[in-house]
Amino acid sequence: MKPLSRRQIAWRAAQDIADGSYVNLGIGLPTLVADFIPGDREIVFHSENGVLGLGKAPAPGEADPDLINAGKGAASLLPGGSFFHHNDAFLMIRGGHVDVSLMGAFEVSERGDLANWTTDDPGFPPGVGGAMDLAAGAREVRVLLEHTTKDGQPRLRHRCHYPLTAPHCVKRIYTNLAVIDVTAEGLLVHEMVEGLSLAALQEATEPPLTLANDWRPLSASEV
Amino acid sequence: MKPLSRRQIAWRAAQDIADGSYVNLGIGLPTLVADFIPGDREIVFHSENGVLGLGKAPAPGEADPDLINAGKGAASLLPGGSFFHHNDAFLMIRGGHVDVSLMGAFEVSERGDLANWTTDDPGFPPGVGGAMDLAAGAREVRVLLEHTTKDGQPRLRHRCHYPLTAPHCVKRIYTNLAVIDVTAEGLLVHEMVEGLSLAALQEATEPPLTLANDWRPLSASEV
Amino acid sequence: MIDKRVASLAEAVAGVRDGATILCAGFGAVGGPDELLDALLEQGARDLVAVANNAGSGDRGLAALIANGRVRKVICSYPRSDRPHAFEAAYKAGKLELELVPQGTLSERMRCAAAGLGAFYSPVGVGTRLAEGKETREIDGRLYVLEKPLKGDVAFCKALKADRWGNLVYRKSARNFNPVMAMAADLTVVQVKEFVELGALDPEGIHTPGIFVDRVVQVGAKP
Amino acid sequence: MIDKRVASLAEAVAGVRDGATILCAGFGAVGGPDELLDALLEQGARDLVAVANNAGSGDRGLAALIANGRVRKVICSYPRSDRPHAFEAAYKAGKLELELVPQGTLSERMRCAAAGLGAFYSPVGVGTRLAEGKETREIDGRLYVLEKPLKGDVAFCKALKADRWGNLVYRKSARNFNPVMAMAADLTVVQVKEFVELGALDPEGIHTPGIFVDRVVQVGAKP
Repeated sequence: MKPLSRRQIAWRAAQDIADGSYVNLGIGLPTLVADFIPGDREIVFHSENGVLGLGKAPAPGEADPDLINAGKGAASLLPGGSFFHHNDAFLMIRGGHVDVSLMGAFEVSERGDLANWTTDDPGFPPGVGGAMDLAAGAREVRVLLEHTTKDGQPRLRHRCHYPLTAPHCVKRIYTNLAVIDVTAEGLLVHEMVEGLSLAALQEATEPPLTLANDWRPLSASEV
Repeated sequence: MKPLSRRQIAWRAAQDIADGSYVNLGIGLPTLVADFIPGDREIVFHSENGVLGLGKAPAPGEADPDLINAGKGAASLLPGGSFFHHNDAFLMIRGGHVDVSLMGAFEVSERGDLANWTTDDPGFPPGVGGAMDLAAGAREVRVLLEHTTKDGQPRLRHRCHYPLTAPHCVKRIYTNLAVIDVTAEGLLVHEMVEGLSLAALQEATEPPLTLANDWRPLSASEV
Repeated sequence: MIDKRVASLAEAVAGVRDGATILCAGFGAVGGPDELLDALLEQGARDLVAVANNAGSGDRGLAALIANGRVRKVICSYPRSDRPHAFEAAYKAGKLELELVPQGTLSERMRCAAAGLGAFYSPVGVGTRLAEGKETREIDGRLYVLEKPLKGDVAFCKALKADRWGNLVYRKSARNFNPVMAMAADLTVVQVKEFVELGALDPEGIHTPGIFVDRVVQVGAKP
Repeated sequence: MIDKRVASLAEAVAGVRDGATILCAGFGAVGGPDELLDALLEQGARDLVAVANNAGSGDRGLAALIANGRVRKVICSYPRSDRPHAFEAAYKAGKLELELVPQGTLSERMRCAAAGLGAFYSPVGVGTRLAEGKETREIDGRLYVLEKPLKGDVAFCKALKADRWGNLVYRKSARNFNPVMAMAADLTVVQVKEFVELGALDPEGIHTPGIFVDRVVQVGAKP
């Protein structure tokens, strides 16, 4: 049994992005997704600081200080891209114009509650950024996360223990072990890494899992 | 006693527009005000269809079909003017960014209620346009109207008989007989046409008038 | 690949259902999608609710839809603009329902829908007939009326130029309601004078980013 | 004549009072009015409430105001961005109040103030800690939280170019919060890289019309 690497989780999520989608990538792991979009698909990446049509990170020395992404990294613009102000950027998010929001997560509950903005560390003043807007507003929220914490505790929980970003918003979950949908009947496993049993996956997951009839092995490119 | 002509009412209202003001001119009589702004003042005219910096009407044959004012007449744009969409146009109005709204009126009440959008003619489906937005939103509302109706009834009333555009919004009233402010103490006459007594003006006005200590004759250019 | 260009007006208006709420951009005769609305007449949809600033002008576009009995209700600020005979005839015959909305409120209600908000409190209309039956509320000493979002099933817009991503630019005051309507419908269809290559529009000056646009069709170009 | 240009940073920040709410544009290190905020430190205003996306970065601008004890409270979405040591020190010392607002809600609350609206219902934050104590309401089957307008006494912005009317254009993603903040304050002060002649900016491409702007000052130009 070989769990996916972080880059492979991103690769797997990228395969599900439909041609022509408008997509917002969260900071961290989701940002990697841009690198793995199949070449025959045209995706428009949205950034909450007022950009549609983000391209690849510029080569060193070619960065424009006025062109950054939401993670504050240097960015580029594709032909067809546009700039607008923060209010329009969030109108696009809240109004459901952004098709997919890919976000990281600390925890996801069995009903799709998302916790990804604060761990309540007392020494760490919290920030929320655009997480709540994206979670509540995007047409579809998909999260990428390690299946368990560093000390082996499940991140898919009956109820989130960390403060919520938004209730009942996550549709699909990509982990290093599985691809799981949040459905009205609970968590439905579509893909598991080869060699992993449902029982073993359940062991690493708090709420009950159901295996989809058409489940298949989770395989990812060597990226 | 010589009442002002309609053009003279507009002239008089124009004299009160401070240099540098952002001004919206209503359809009809207020539109004439643009012609009488003293030459040493720079005024930015706002139009609710998304224009700041309206200039003079274009010469015949030079009209651009894509450039009209709120009255749907051909317009021009001054250097420094800008185009924007309807939503921003009304944000400017409702948010108090437009300094002065000059409007026509059927009636004004003693507390500054404005009625200028419908006379409830049963054969005449009503329209409201931007009148309510301007009346409720502009920083200062000033109205231009004939002091009485064609059959001599006062247009300045205890209460408006026609449906209201907005309550308690009119600050200053220009008529063919007087310049009157709406104050917490009622209607205060600042100017009357020469030869008119306060008693005679009161005769043509329903609510009680007070004469300002520094009142002066209302004189208008021959325009 | 993203290509929102369609080859014909018939294709542009395909799929509009009976009973649909259609947002019709334009202000007076400027910036309105007459050719699209003429094509909608051909297409045959009926029982429509039309949202527009004016209730049609002359004998084409929205006026033709009304004259042909396709429109059940008009939501507008000023029904009788230029040559409103189609509206007047249908209205007087009791065949057309009219919902009158202040112009800025009309625009803001569509933005509210576009922005994914549930409702807003506006000072416009308070104390008038147009606020009757609506919730009012005092906030920080001022009265406001609760206004609900107004969303279209389809928006019909007109722009100067578009690229294959659906990015739009307008010309002068023909912009008017187009950007807000383009954002506020499930399906946004735009007639343009000219198609340009992707990347030809200045990303700093795109008035409507393509994320809001579904179909663009060229009208009136030289063959 | 309208001339919003001022000759010095000191003149640009003159009159800001103790206790003022200041809107500070920018996102991370991009598009922020550092020179104006440095001048405000010189000017001496204290007990400030600062509204910004991030609570200062490095040792200048908002960070310097915080480090010097001039800021009583920060309203922001993500306090700890790049080099947040000034914020962290003041926050941990209990000298700085923090109001955390989702990024899109922050922007929308300022637009609400700019647009003269009383409040709005947003789906963002519902069911989370950041909605605690706020009114919630179900509208058409979805829960919303009531959000109030957020208005500045002063907005500090940064643009690329301005003319003497205060019309502004920004560059790339440096636009971000600038347009919404410029609209949402009683006094809007903008630092620009370049002054241009009236009429030099394309009226189709002005990002912030001068109606929202009170003072513009040139910063960092060659002498």
